[in-house]
Amino acid sequence: MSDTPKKPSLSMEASRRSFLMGGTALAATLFAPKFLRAADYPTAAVNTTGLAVTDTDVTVGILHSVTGTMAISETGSVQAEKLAIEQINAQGGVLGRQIKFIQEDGASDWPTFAEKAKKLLVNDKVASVMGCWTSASRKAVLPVFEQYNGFLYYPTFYEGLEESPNVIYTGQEATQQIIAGIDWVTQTKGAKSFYLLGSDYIWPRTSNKIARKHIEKLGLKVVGEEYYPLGHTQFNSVINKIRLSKPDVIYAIVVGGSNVAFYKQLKAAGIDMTKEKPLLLTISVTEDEIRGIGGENIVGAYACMKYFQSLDNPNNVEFVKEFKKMWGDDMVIGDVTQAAYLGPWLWKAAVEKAGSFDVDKVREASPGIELTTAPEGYVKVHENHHLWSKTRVGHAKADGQYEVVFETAELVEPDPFPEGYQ
Amino acid sequence: MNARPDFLLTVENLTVSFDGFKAVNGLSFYVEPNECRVIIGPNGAGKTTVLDLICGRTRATDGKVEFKGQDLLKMREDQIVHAGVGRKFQTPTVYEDLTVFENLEISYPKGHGVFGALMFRRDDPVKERIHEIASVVFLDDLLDMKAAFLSHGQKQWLEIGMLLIQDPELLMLDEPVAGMSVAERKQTAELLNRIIQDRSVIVIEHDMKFVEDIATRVTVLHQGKVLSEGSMAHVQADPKVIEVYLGH
Amino acid sequence: MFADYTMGELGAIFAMQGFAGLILFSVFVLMALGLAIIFGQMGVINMAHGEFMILGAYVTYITSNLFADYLPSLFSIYFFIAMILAFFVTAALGMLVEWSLIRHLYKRPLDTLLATWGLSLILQQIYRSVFGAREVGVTIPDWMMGSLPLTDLIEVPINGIFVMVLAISISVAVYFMMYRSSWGKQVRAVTQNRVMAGAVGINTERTDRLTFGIGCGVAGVAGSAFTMIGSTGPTAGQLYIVDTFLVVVFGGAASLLGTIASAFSISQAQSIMEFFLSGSMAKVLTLLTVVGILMLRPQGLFALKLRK
Amino acid sequence: MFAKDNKLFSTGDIVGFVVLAVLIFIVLPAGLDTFRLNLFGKYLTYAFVAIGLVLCWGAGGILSLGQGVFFGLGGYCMAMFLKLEASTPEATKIQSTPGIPDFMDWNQITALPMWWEPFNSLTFSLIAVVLVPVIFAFIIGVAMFRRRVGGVYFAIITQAIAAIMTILIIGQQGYTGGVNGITDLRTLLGWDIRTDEAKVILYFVNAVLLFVCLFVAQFIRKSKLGRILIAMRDQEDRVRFSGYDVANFKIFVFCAGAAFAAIGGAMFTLQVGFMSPSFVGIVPSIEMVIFCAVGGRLSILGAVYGALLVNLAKTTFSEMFPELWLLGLGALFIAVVLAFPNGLAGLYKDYVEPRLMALFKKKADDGGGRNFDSIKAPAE
Repeated sequence: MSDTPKKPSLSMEASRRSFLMGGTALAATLFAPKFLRAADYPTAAVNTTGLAVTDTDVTVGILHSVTGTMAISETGSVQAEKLAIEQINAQGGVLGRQIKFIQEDGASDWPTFAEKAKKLLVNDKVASVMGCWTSASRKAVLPVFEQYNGFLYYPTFYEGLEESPNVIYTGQEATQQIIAGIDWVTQTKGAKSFYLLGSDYIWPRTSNKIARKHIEKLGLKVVGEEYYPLGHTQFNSVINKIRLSKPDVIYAIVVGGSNVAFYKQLKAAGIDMTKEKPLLLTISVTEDEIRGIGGENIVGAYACMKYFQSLDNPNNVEFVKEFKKMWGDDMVIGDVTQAAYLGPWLWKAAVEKAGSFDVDKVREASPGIELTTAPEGYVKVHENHHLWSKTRVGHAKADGQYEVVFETAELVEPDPFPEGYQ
Repeated sequence: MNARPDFLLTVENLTVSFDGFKAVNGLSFYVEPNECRVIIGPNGAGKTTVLDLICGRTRATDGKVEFKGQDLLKMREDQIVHAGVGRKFQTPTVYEDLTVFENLEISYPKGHGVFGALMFRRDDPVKERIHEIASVVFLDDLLDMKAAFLSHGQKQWLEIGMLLIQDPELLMLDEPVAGMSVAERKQTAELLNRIIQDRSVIVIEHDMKFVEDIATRVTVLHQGKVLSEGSMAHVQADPKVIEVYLGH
Repeated sequence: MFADYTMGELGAIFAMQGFAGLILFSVFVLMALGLAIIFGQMGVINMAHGEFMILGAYVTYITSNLFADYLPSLFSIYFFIAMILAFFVTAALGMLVEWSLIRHLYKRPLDTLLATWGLSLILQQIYRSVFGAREVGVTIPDWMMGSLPLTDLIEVPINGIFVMVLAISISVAVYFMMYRSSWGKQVRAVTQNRVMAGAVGINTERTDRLTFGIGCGVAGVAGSAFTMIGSTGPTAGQLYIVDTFLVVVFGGAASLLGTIASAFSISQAQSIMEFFLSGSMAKVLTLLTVVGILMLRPQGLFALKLRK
Repeated sequence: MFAKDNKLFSTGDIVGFVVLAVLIFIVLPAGLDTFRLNLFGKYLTYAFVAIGLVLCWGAGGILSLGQGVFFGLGGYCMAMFLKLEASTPEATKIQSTPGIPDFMDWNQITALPMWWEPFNSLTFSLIAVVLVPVIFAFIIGVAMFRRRVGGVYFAIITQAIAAIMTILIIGQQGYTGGVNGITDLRTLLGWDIRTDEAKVILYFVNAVLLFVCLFVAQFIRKSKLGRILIAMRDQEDRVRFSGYDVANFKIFVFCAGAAFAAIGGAMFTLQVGFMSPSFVGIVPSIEMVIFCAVGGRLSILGAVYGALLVNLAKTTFSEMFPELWLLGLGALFIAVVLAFPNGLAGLYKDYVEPRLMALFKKKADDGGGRNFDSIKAPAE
């Protein structure tokens, strides 16, 4: 697939800066790929717990919804994970073994996720699983992973409040996504009042709670907070309420089909987001969602993510090129898709650091794993199994892409149980 | 007029309107114990509606229906049945998926509450009674047949049997011989003559021969009102009746 | 809540909120009209109603792409053509469904519910296979996506006006078809007494098929219009089904006027409650009220009292 | 012959019950590993709902599209007990308020709500599993059946109730766990329900309860009440004029259906380890009707097979052909409605049973005159 295979390095603390600053050279050309040979790692030694590892290959699971309402969102993750696996295989695999994957369909149904997770762990003995998207599906599989000691790479930005020894969270927990964005909008745009809006479930509610605490800490005002059932399509009333309360910022965490309705109606109601009065800041609209909403309907909005497709660095240019080569030119890549892409790479790095596929050893090796080749730039696994990542603000353009207008200077520390925000 | 206590059924000023159309309009009549009252009248006169009002199938807009001192208008259908009023519909209405035996058993006046029905035992008195009624309505040999397979006339009989097993004091029959063969009609007339002993009966019927046979008194309805009332001879002689009904 | 505002501002907000209620009303009317014909007149519980709407939306999507590629000069008016196409495509599918499925089930209304639910699953999967699992973005001509400033404060969304006009015109059209045309008389004759209608020489099969087709066609037009305000995806149709049925049932199934009255009362209730309560609670309360009233008055708002 | 007693089990019934018992108690446990057995245990919890639907819909003509509500209420009552047991102060010491369920803590609830308190008691919870849904069904039933709401209207209103329930549970996440549901359930009175051994035991508990419900359902069907239900479905007015308060019978059977569904829900929670609003809403409720329709809406045994088969097919085919699966499921609905309105049970009665009977009869004649019940014609 890729003739310039990327490779995660096990210790490149020193080179990381120069790499990030330098920017022009392709990451892969900086480091010659180091092929590991399976013969150096006898199966009996690297697999002491009976996982599906042979002398030539190792099996992992991919567990997302291909059918049902969540298929819309999860498709990108599946594509990214398959791309990562193919690239890893092209450059020699993990500990010299090619990765095979077994894909299961969670069918947007939480018990099915639990069922399939159990099948992957118990019947297929997969070495790790890339999967889940919604919190509900993750909550459903979590006891299974803990009981059978599986290892899950979970890609979605989510509400936090969780830290499982059996999960690596490659997306941001809520504070990583929220606090920097609110700071930015208050500092650069002078925002003083916020209207919080969300779909009615745990992630928007928890995120808005953190947002509200942070806004109040800054001495600013929340002038309204509102939730609509998932799938709600009529937003004219809330748009009027927003007019009435005249916030500087509409902080929107609407998801799914509601998203499309919300932005179309917002535009039709004459709220022109390009005028930034009020300004719209969202943490739930990635490039994927814009395809359904239509770029012309959301132009001018700001989104706070860790990754945008337009991110200008060599890793990302390469990643976007490879992704489109594999899945088609009309593909767009959102934040979660990129986070899903990190999963197989982080796992490979952890396995090779541990020199073993055993879950306990991979877990032990995981904190401190770094990836310089990540499309989003440099990331590092924290002790709490989340990633150190930068937070960025994108400005939506009519072509459905974001222009990156801000990024935090340093990596933001993940804090799934934020003190003072609960 | 006040209700005299010796009337079994008192109907006074009974009115029902369907979206303004008064199907029954200020109707009054009285039924004595052991009387056989026949209601006749042209189509649309409100005959069936009157029965519907008495047995609670349709709610009256205004008026009074009293049975043995009880106000039927305030009672549910099943309470009216328990008070002693039985009703046969114009088209035979039986449970086609059940056997003749089961049809009669359901009408047997015991175990009519939910738990009564759950604990109902098919004991000897029940079986005997069902046999007895079945032989009255000529269905003794067909007890195990599904009602769906009965002939039209047999279904009529079965429905009458289902009423008889409840032993009502007032029996209301809506065109009991309609659609029957001549032989069946004759048998039914005998049956009715037998069962109208010891109870009051209100019959709606078109067959004048049949009416003459059984009627104690006849009430003629026209446009929801009583046109004439009295013995068969009396109403037949009434010029108003001749004009609207018999004259046609 | 209102202390900090001038009377002018408050007036403007209430005017706009009233307008929001009217838009919601129009949306409900559009959703429900097709079903009022199919369920109200024919007694068929069409659980695939939402999928027919989404078919209309997909037709609009295809049309918009065709115009963008081949007739960019006419792009600003493609929407009208798309709606007409949506009507005919969904009506054709409706007639096909009636012929293959529904006509066998007229005597078993509850079974139409199951069969059409199966149909809705099939349609969803077909949409997914053809158009992909993701929502598609339907590009709306610019002139339809703006707002009309009435005063300095009051702005009225143009797509809202469009939906209202459409709702009114389709209601009027359906009213004339059902109550003023000989076809409408035939439809009502067939629904009231199938055997008798057949006996007096009405082609009941043709009438049924046409009625079902038109009901579906109206759903398709509604779906086409909803691309302006909602999302178009394989499963988006399911979002509408509960609301739609409640509107029709609440109105009194057989009454067109009832459907419109019920759409009006439900939309106003919801829009007012949404303004004073949070969105989720407003929805729950609206549904509860409707269910509560239906329990008290099961025949719906407008139902004839019939002589049994 | 007509004087025959109304036996609880005909010969055919006995054969059917025995075959099902052999399948559930012997064949499945012997032939499947724990993982698959647990899956079947899950499928069987849906069979409870389907049995209830046979009574309500098949016999009584009351189609409820809200059975998921009762399944969910039963499941939630069980889940609340298990969650409280899992939320010991030690297990939840990282929370700002230890000792309350984690999702409450995330929602700034600082003390256990009053109405959660009684769920500390297993006895109370077990009673609540059945009683809460039954009371809820009773209220709906009284409101609807007293007002003579029936048929299509009842179906649509119950569907709306399912929608309301889902929005409420999701919206009140501080008290209900929201869209994630109540998850991470661990032990029942200290007994770990997640181990393989526990799964096997729970499977058998579930199977026994299923048979208890089957017996109760059979008893109801064979009682006069069962015949009144059928009578009511076909000629509601006649039943009224035979002196029955029809509404009471409908309320009863609706409550019975709710109770069955609730037991299924509680067993689901125990076997799957969590409960969430996705089993309460419209889609699962309609699917439950489908289990019943596929099995045969008139047959309680058919309902069990229907639940097993549809779910098995769902798991297997959705693994192999995720694209085709929905098409297949949709086609199955349509086929069942159009071609086999009596479902599997109907097919059995029309094709299999006559042949079996012929076979038996032959033998019986050879052996000298055992008699079997005549074969009933299908209802439709």
